[in-house]
Amino acid sequence: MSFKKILVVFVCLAFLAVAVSCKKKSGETIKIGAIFAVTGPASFLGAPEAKTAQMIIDEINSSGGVDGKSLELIIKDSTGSPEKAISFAKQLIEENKVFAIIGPSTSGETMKIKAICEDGKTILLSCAAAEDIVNPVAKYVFKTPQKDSYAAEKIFEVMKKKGITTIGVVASNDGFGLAGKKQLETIAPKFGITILIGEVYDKKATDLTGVLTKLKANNVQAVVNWSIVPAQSIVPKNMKQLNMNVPLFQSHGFGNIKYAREAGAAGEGIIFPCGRLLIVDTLPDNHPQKAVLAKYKKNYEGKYGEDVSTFGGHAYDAVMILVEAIKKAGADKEKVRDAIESLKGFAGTGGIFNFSVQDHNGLAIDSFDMLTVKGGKFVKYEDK
Amino acid sequence: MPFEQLLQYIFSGITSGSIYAIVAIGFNIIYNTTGIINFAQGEFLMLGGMTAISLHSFMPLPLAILAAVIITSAVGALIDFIFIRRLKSPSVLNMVIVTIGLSIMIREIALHVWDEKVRSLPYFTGSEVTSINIMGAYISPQVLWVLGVSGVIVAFLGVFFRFTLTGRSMRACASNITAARLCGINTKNMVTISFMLSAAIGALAGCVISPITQTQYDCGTSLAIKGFTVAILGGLGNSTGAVIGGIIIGLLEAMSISIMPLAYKDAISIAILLIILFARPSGLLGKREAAGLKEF
Amino acid sequence: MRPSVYIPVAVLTACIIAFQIIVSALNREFYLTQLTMSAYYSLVILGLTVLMGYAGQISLGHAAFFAMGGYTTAVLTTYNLAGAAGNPLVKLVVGLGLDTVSTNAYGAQTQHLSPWVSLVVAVCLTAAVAFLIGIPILKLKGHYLAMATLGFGIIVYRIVLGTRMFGEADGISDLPAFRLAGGLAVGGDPGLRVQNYYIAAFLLVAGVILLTNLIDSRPGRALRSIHGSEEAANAMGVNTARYKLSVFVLSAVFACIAGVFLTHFNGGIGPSEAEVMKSVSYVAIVAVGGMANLWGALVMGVVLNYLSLRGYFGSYDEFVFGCILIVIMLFMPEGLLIKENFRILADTAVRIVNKCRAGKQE
Amino acid sequence: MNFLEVKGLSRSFGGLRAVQEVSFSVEKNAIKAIIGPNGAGKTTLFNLISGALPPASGQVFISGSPIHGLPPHRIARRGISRTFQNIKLFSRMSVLENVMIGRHIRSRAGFLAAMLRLPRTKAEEREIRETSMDILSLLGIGDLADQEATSLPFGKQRVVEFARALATEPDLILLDEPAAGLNIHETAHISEMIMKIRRRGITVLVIEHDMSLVMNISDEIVVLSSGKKIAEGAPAAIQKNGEVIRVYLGEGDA
Repeated sequence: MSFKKILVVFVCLAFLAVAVSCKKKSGETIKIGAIFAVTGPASFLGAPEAKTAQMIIDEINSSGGVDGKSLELIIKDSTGSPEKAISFAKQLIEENKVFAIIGPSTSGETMKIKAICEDGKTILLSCAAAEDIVNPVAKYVFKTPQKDSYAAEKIFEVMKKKGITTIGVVASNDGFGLAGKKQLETIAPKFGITILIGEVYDKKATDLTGVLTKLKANNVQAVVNWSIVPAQSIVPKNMKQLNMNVPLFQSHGFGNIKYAREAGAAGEGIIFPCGRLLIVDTLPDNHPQKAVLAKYKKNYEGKYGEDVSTFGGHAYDAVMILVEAIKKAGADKEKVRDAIESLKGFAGTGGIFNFSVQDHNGLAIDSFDMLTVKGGKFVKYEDK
Repeated sequence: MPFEQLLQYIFSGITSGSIYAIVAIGFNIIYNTTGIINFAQGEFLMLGGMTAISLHSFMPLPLAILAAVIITSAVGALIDFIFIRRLKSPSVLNMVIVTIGLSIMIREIALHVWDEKVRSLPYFTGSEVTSINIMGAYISPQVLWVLGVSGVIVAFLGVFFRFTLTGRSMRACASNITAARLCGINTKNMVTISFMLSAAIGALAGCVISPITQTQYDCGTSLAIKGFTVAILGGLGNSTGAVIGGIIIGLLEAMSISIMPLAYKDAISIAILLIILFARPSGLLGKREAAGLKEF
Repeated sequence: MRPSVYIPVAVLTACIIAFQIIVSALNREFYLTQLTMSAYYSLVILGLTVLMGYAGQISLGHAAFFAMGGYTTAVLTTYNLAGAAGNPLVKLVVGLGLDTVSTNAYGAQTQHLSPWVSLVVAVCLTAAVAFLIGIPILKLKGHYLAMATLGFGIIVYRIVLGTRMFGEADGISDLPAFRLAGGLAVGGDPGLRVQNYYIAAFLLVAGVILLTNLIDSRPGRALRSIHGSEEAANAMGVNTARYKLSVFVLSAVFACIAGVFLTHFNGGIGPSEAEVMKSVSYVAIVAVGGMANLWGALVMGVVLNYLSLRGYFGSYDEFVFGCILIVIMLFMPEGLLIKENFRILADTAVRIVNKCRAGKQE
Repeated sequence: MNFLEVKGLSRSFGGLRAVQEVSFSVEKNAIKAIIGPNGAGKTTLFNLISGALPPASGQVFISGSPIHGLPPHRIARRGISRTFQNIKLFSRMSVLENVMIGRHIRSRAGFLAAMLRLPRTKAEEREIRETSMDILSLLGIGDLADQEATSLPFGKQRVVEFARALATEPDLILLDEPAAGLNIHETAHISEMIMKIRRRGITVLVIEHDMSLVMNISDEIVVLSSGKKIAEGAPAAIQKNGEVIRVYLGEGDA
């Protein structure tokens, strides 16, 4: 019988300890929740996003917070798994009673907590790109990354000018890759371009010579690779090694100089749509985004000693939009939501945000520029 | 299908096949002396690649690779010393669980030591764009390095196991550990050496493939699963079988791309694994009875 | 019901109710959310404990069965029947009144298959797959069995990740609530939190009672004899192949039921539910609970899942499970919550008390 | 009428022909011993009869109906039970639970019935428990019921294996070297138990090296040497059989 009594004590103790352990926070602070995939398969998205968010919040707090109120950032690492994102979202909304949530990093996680944030009447500023985050429009749900369809259109515009009509598309089998491939397939006919071969590879793929040989055999005039994973530097290398000298287009997922450096000489001439963050120093001074981009790049690279990336930029925009709205409407959730929805001409790293009741993304096609790699650097792509 | 394209697929198949074969050989070395399937074998490749990349920033490439191999093999010895040796007459369940726990721990430590970024060693000869034309098929010189190093490793192991004393005593442990003990072989050291050897060849393989496949903290797991499939196809414990099995699975995967969508490539090697396990667990060259009896 | 069952059950029920009352009093009802999720995950672990701990058959692919349950109900209940009125099957379903109407998060009315039907379909599908895949797999032993179940898990993960019907990488979202009888409903909306907590607790307690009865009965003994010595069990007339298959299917059905209910509670499911690492964490929890120890596995399942879901491990989540695997297997192969450890605990407690008493007397 | 008939059983492992064309029969309720030097194929013959090893050729009949080729659990249901040369008790289970497994083929509760603990399951459980306890007390080890079977001393483990085999209420019991590793008293205890079994109408087929035990309990003896049957008959005849002596004691100098 003694064993049973001890089991009882043990079980009750465990539960009570958990109940009591919740630290009660008070004082005049605005709590902001953040769900990023800091580790796990999507860590190259979540890690820069978390670092950026923490950096900005510290900066704001050190300069007196927002009209006197300090911001408290609660970052949860969802490791990119939806069930954790759900658990954390509920925790942030019901328990920490956060003012708003930044993130998550992946579309899969965002879709899972979209309804939760809507019910909980908590503002969600997602850093994931999928269109169906803001379509159908949910009152409290916004997203900062540009639309995939704009990126596809920009690519097709350049192809049309270069007279390319038959292309091959390869994409990674994660949310980003598949969403991009879908957009390419729907928009291609509008530009009179046919996709001869569309293939999906595993996000951990390390050797793509096989599928590129298949593309080469069908003598495609150009290759489009849509992914954020390391494959972005493997595809160009494999293409050069297979002696495929057709242009390679990549998605706005290529927006990190590290991938260009990894691709090395094979990266020369890759064309891809991207925000202006990576070519900030070549922007004319009067460009509305110049100040924001320069400041973010300088602070981020100064603090963390690693290259800035557009993924981090999405988190930067999310936090700054929220802060901007709080400055305008004070610390009231409903008013801040309306303020975001009516925010116009806000210069973020992703582009100029013009939100509206129907458009919870606020970015137009002009938020993208076509960039290319020359001498290992990102430069603006000029149509020859 | 034109010859060049076929040759291209064959090269791609042989390259990935030889990588899987080396991982499988790593499995066999440890399996032979300890009966343990080391699920953390993939992590040795990752550790080798990562260490070499870090060292390469302040020492020349060949030295960095050599140092990485030595360090990883020391890690192998450490693993045996701290963990495997403490296992008191482990059941299969314990062995499987401990090695899985090891692979997770090594992966997570690597994540917090090197962070999640992707890295790679520079190409041994030429650069990312150099490619050699062999009868119409274009391949990167690094592919020849991979094939060469794999060949060297297999040859070295052949010599080591046949002509050196330690090699023979390791084979003695493989066939009958109690008899080996009776002949005065210190089986405990043999187990440590087998871990060191398996870690060393894993690290070397990790370095030579790094330019092609790039190295990330979690690139070990998928390699381990492919390596295990090859080890079983070739016959658990039989290294020549592993090389043949590796080439077969590499070619099958490469050829499958030409006829099926790419998405099914990985499903093929898993399907092969299941078919072998159901039809002939002893694999191609494995001894039928040995596989059956070794149900420990 | 024998005392050795209803005492722990009574204790567990008391804890469940007590915890809910305390938490509601301190208005921290949000803890119940993570506890409900942990209870469903513990259901999977209970099934796995019988398969691995008692019958001695390792499975590194049980997350696949959980995902099968979750995805079946997700696909069936998010299929809008109104849109496909012409389809004969839909006519049959509507004709038999197997459909229900619920309002989704955006206030729109959706007509969909009743979750009860998708539960039955999920269980039958999972049982059939477990049966078919079990026949060849369970002929294998040791490493081969571990690898075969791992391979099976990866194939399910690839299918779930690769097919458009399962929403590919984003999985399926916006599931309707699972309306049980009498106004009870399994769903994500905060108002239903206490209800959901008790539904999950009920399933868990029912599961543990059924399995405890099984263990201490003729088939239960036959399973344990297979773990002891398969050859001897066979010689004594136990059809070991059929018993291993039955316990494999039983544990798969437990995982499937947990999958169905948790997917409705979460309102969605993603491919990460079928990942290898998920199956490995189930095995870790079974190991730490004490291989052949249902109650240990239950307590550890709830506690570890709760801590992991609340993010206490932060970005060291996988690292913690990795350490658990190693530490338990090296130092306590019999697991944490077993009688010896309690006896040690009790002895040390008694010794300390005596020391204090001795101290006071001087 | 012959209860057990073995006709032309043979089996080989690779080159080694372990059992070659062995035929013999055993009357109902008789005690028949199989003897022969090490490696004569005695245990292989046992495994062929009990279904543990499928025979390469030859047949086995139990009161006329064939059982060769059936899996062990089906042969057990036909009333044949056995013990093992290297004891195979169920680890992590008590002595009583080990014997209760013997009752497995004499009871019916399935997974569902067990999980729901239906009244008839509870009744059957009680019956299994009682019969097993009776068998334990019959063999004098009732007091060890709750101890872990595999932690008992060697001799006691043999008796538990005996009890487990008995629990299946067999018509024929195959004993594989029951007296191996036992001292004089334990061997006497074993032979007494074999007599008790015979009195319960059970036919016994036993492999044994202990000649004194074999000679005083067996009605007939079969002698195997390198896979072939070289002699069969009453103990007295076997003792004088020249072939048997040659095989056992080797060629005399004369």
